[in-house]
Amino acid sequence: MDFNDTPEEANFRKEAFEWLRDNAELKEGPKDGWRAASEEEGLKQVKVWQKKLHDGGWACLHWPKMFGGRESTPIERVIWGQEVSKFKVPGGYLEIGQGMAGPVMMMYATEEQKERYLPPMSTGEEIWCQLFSEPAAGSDVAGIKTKAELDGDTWTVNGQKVWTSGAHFSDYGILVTRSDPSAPKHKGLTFFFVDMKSPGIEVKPIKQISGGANFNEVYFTDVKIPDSQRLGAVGDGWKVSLTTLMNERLAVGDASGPDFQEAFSLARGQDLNGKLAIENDAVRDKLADWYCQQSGLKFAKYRNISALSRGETPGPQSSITKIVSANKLQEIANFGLDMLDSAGILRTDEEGAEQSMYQYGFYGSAGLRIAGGTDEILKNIISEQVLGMPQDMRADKGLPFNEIPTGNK
Amino acid sequence: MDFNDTPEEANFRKEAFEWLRDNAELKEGPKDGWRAASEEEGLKQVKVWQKKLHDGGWACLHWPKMFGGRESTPIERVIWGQEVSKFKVPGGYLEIGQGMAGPVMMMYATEEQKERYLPPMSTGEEIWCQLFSEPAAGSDVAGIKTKAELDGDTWTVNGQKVWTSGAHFSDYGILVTRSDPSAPKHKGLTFFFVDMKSPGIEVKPIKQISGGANFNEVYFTDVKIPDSQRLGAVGDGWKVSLTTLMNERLAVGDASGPDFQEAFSLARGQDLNGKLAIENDAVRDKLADWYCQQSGLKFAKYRNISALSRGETPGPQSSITKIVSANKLQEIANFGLDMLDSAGILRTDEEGAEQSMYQYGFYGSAGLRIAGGTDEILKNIISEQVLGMPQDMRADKGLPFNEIPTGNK
Amino acid sequence: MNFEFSADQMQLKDIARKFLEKEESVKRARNVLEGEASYDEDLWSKIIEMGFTATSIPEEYGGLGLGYLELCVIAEELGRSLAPTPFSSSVYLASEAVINFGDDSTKQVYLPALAAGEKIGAFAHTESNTSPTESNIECSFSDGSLSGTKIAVVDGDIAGFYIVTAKNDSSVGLYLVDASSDGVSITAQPTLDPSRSHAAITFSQAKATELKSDWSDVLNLLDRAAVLFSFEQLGGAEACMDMAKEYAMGRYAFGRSIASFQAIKHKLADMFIAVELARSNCYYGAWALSTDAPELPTAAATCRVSASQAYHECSKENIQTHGGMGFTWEFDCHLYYRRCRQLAANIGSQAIWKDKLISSLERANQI
Amino acid sequence: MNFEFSADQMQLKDIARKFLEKEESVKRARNVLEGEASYDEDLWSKIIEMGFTATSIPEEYGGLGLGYLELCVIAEELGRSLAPTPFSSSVYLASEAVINFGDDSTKQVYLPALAAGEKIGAFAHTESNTSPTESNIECSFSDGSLSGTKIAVVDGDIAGFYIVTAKNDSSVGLYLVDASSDGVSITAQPTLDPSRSHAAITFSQAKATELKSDWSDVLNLLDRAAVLFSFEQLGGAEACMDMAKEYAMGRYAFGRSIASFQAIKHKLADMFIAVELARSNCYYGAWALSTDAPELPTAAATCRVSASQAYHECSKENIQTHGGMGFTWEFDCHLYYRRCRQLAANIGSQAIWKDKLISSLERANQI
Repeated sequence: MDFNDTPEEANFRKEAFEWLRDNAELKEGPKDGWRAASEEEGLKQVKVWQKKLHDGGWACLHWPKMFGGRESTPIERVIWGQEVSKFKVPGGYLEIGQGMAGPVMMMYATEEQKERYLPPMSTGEEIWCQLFSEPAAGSDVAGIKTKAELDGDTWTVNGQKVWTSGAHFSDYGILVTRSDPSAPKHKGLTFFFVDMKSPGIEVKPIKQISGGANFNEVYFTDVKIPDSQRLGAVGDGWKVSLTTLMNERLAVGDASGPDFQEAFSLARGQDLNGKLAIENDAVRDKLADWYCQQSGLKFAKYRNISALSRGETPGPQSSITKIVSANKLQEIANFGLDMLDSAGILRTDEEGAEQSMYQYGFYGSAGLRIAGGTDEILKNIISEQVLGMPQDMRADKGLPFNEIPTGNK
Repeated sequence: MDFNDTPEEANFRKEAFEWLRDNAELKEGPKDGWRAASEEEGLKQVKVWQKKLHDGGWACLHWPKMFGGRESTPIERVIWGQEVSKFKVPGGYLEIGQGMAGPVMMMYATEEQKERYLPPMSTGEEIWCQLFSEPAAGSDVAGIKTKAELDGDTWTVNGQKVWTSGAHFSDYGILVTRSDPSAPKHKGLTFFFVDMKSPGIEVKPIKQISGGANFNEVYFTDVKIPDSQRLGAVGDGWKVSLTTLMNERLAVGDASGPDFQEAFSLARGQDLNGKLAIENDAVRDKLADWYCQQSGLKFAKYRNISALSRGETPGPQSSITKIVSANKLQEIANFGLDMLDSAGILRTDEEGAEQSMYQYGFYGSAGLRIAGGTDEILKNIISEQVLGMPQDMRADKGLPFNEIPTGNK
Repeated sequence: MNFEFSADQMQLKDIARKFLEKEESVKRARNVLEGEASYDEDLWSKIIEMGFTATSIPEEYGGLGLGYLELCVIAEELGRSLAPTPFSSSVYLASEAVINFGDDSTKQVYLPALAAGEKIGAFAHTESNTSPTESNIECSFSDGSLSGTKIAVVDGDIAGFYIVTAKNDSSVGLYLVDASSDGVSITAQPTLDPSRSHAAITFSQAKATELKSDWSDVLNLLDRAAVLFSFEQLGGAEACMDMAKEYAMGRYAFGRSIASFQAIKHKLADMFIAVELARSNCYYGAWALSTDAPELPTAAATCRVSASQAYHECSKENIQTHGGMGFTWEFDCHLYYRRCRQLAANIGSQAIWKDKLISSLERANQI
Repeated sequence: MNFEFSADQMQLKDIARKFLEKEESVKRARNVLEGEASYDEDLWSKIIEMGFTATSIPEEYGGLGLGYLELCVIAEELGRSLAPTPFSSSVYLASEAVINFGDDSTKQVYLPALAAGEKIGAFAHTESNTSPTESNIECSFSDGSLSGTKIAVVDGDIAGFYIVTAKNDSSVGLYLVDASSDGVSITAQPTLDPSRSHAAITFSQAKATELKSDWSDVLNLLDRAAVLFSFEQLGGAEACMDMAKEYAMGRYAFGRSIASFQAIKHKLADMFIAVELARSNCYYGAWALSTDAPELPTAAATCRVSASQAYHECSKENIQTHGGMGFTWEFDCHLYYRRCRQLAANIGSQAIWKDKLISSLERANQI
């Protein structure tokens, strides 16, 4: 039991570090990192960096070389992630395309389509989004209503998607639709990719409780999609979707925001009821809980990396990580605000101010407990897929989709 | 808003107190109370006391006078309970008969039966038990299998009951059976009363995790019951049972065992990590939670008593009380044992020793979270019956009882 | 035993509820949150017309002379409807300070104006990122004038006068300073809940009136206010529970109402339990406040802790029950999530009130 | 990255598990609980035959000289199967004390006998209803003999010798006293978990051997033992989770397996999360113990707290999942519920370990 690389892993790590050292700037401290002044600016910088990665052979590590990837092993991806986190490099914007759309295209697109679309995805020249969730298809992901009708070899799509990250700057999107409302829920779906500049597509930002807008609603009005852009057979859309759904739940992962370290350091400098907060046993008690949770998640991750390193399939760490870290974040955020007593309510946009970090966590945790699978859905998944417990009773089982009760919301 | 009696209530309280003062001994302190040396001894003393109550006109307050009761209002019962708790008087043994069997008999027995059975129930001369739960009918109370078959005007009963309090010292019992296994679950039940000395009835104590045995298994082997002892129509047993089921859930009520007061007083005398436990903020934090829960339950009860006093129907306080107090007891018990550090494991039968109180709570709370409706069943009840939320899907809906899946346990 | 509000009080509650519903108070809270105004002046003037600000001010000073139970039921409805007005600052804190600690001439000047809504008062207490105590308060009073800075003063930018905690030679007490006095400078402070305004106030030798009070009176003022704030929190908590239930009943997934899933049902049952415990404790607080019972410190801390917990639980689980929609700006869930924090911060954090509760029980040496 | 037990270690774990299943260790725990014996001598002798007691004792003293990782996997299986033997006292505490603080002649005498199971050792530390500290320990050593009383000494009535904490002139350290010495009197003490024996030991001028140690060594011994106890707790927690799941799968109510109800599914998911966090933290402890890492105090407290929480959660919710049957003597649920408390008490309560954890992080001034 050790934390050391195998010789192969050590070589890979060295190679990655050296390339990064020659092409990027090391972070100066744990709080240092890349930030863009605006979304446009960030997008520009990400594209430049991605091109550099691609030219250096470090783009899309898990992709085949023929499409611009490196054919790395899972453990190499982990090592790359560890090394890259030491540097101030641009990030974001491309993950959904490269992580979800890319694999689906590789599996279901024609050779010509792969040659056309995958290389610009790997270089960052073209950006992709994922058009899955709908107002009535959240936890119940297969409850998709967006209608696709075939006439000749052209499909006409009408409906609405929600929670689409990056729809407003994406060039293409992968899309699930309902092509047969009279078939059972999981049977009548059909999967496409679509040009986001197609006539009839309208993108509207969704304002979140924090006031930010990281997601969009996407409206489809008589959008035409050639049948050649269908991925998988007609009616097989659910099967195609499954390729990406688990990836999405994995992707949400760990919470960003204040964690044990921040709460600990706050408590060491903060007065509470006449003494330092760290001397308050109730604070120590909570800190100990959070440390144990954080430590448990960290070492669960190490166990998973070890499994990858041995070529084994990793465990259900990501569901656990999301449940535990989202709830921990909500507790820590409230703790931090409470520590500041009546002043905890004050908003400050000062860089690094205590309040703003905890206030960010206050909003973010509420979203994180929902995004990419609610606490409740993830506990269903753990109990069913990990522990092998039976599904709940299904009211929609075997019913034609258009006869499934839908209520009023 | 006040805690005062109305003039009528004050009169009743005075009358009750004066009778009690003339017939019983006041408690000397909060920990003083009646205790019997053995079950036999206790039973004997309870019968003597019940006779005295009856002769004084204080037996079965809520019963009609013709059967030995007083026809008191609900608020008078509450006041009586408050006054009686100030005295060292025997208790137990009779509640199930007087609280559950009596009301069923009043509603469903013949006039002759009422005259025969109710008066000795009110005087304590005859004791009754309730034969409902079965190994496969716990949370699912209607899942009763004990079979009753009619031949001429005699029923033959075979099967097993569990968790029957007092079966071993009871003279009679009320009994639910399945008379038609081919009818849907709630339709094929028939209700009886039965002489506990009937041939074919065997009572075996159930040893609990605490080592005590307050409940029994009761086996029925070809037990004959005359049709005249049927209560309600054949197949109407569920309806008859409902008369008593809510009473049972009410009866379990508040937890006995250490509460805030005990934990608070422990903390004020106990050293923890180099200072008094009460000076430990984590201890204070937990104590505050328990105080708020205890106080909330106490004042919810006062609100309910006020509703009774105004002649209104009280709220769902009993379900809340049981969930909150059972879980609080489990926390406080573990807290108390933890406070004693490694010595918390030591068992002592010394009267009033800290350990024995917390150890009793350690076992008792585990049972209390289950008895008379688990936490989970009570939360179903709150959400359905109080908040009006829909039932979960029912796999047994409309099925003949003998076709309902039963698994292996 | 009559541990319940009277029929008249319940009727007042019903009137307050219907009035605030009709006035679309929640929508007004959203407007203040999204707009530039510090509060809803129109709603405030209607609340004044209803007589709510005059409720507990004695008749001799132009009030209605009703008891605190009446104020409790109004507070619950203001909390339920997120009313974006300076009611709590002006009524629970400023009016109470003047009623309890002002001399007759101060009462003559301020109480009729408070009752009639002509003046808004605010409570200026916090000075830093930690709970104010008798020993850490830096604002000071001498020779009739007050100096120092207070932050996070709720309604500080709209108040006509402040009740300020400050030290003089010997102890910390309460002072009254007019906002229009020389030496008072006011800076609005943005917060997590922009439906309620906050400000930093700097006093430089500002003329101040001494209220007859010491630190124990400051604590008493906070205890009294805590009961009323608890009713606001209770109303907010119950509103969240009701919203969550209503949404769950109508939202279908997997072919059935999500209200039929145990995960949601038990979540709602937990909210209901929290609300019922909080309500019962709030009644205890109301009884103690209205009878000036010696149990007030215990009762106030109990209902404050209990109601804060219930609101916290209900406001966050309301978002969770709504799923993705609960996380949108468009839905009202976040208005309650924010207000829950605002009310939790307003008169000091949970850690402080829990400690106060146990301290009061230690003093009482009994329960 | 190889943060996992090796194939050999996993094989040893599998051997231990199968051995304890075959020997019906849980049933033996029930027999000890219900009977008169202090432990299961037959199982103990078989455990010795398996070489488990010799695992981490150096070869030069008759042990197998394996590492602590091997001992961790054995501990997990002993915990899972409730093995009613003095393994933890003799191996995690007594053997470790002699290995780390004994001089060569003490090692020569005791280690071969411990490895061969000829001697059982126990740790005598607690003196009262509060956690032993450097300043409250009253047992004292002078001129080669030890006096004072220890209580709740696990396996105290069956041990051949004791590792005793006592003060001399300057500090508190560890001493070794033979149970057969003059001046040693032993009284068995009944406990919540009679499947493990406990005793009070009074020393009256009993001959004692000084181990080269001070208070920091006592803490180090407890930290080392904490890792091994955590693995026992982990095994117990996982056993409870497995029992609960198995029972729920087979138990039907309302026409369906209760394992299909969300209330039960989410309860099991919560248990699984607690067990996974505890397991990952236990591995951290195992790594720190086996590499003698400076992080040991942090790692030990982390896994101790985490494993205690997981066992507490799983043992109580296992009873709850079983419903009425879980509350019967006949089912095994209570054996785990009791053992959970016994292990939680054994080397000090949760409050103490949480405080140790934060203290160690304060000292490290980093995480």
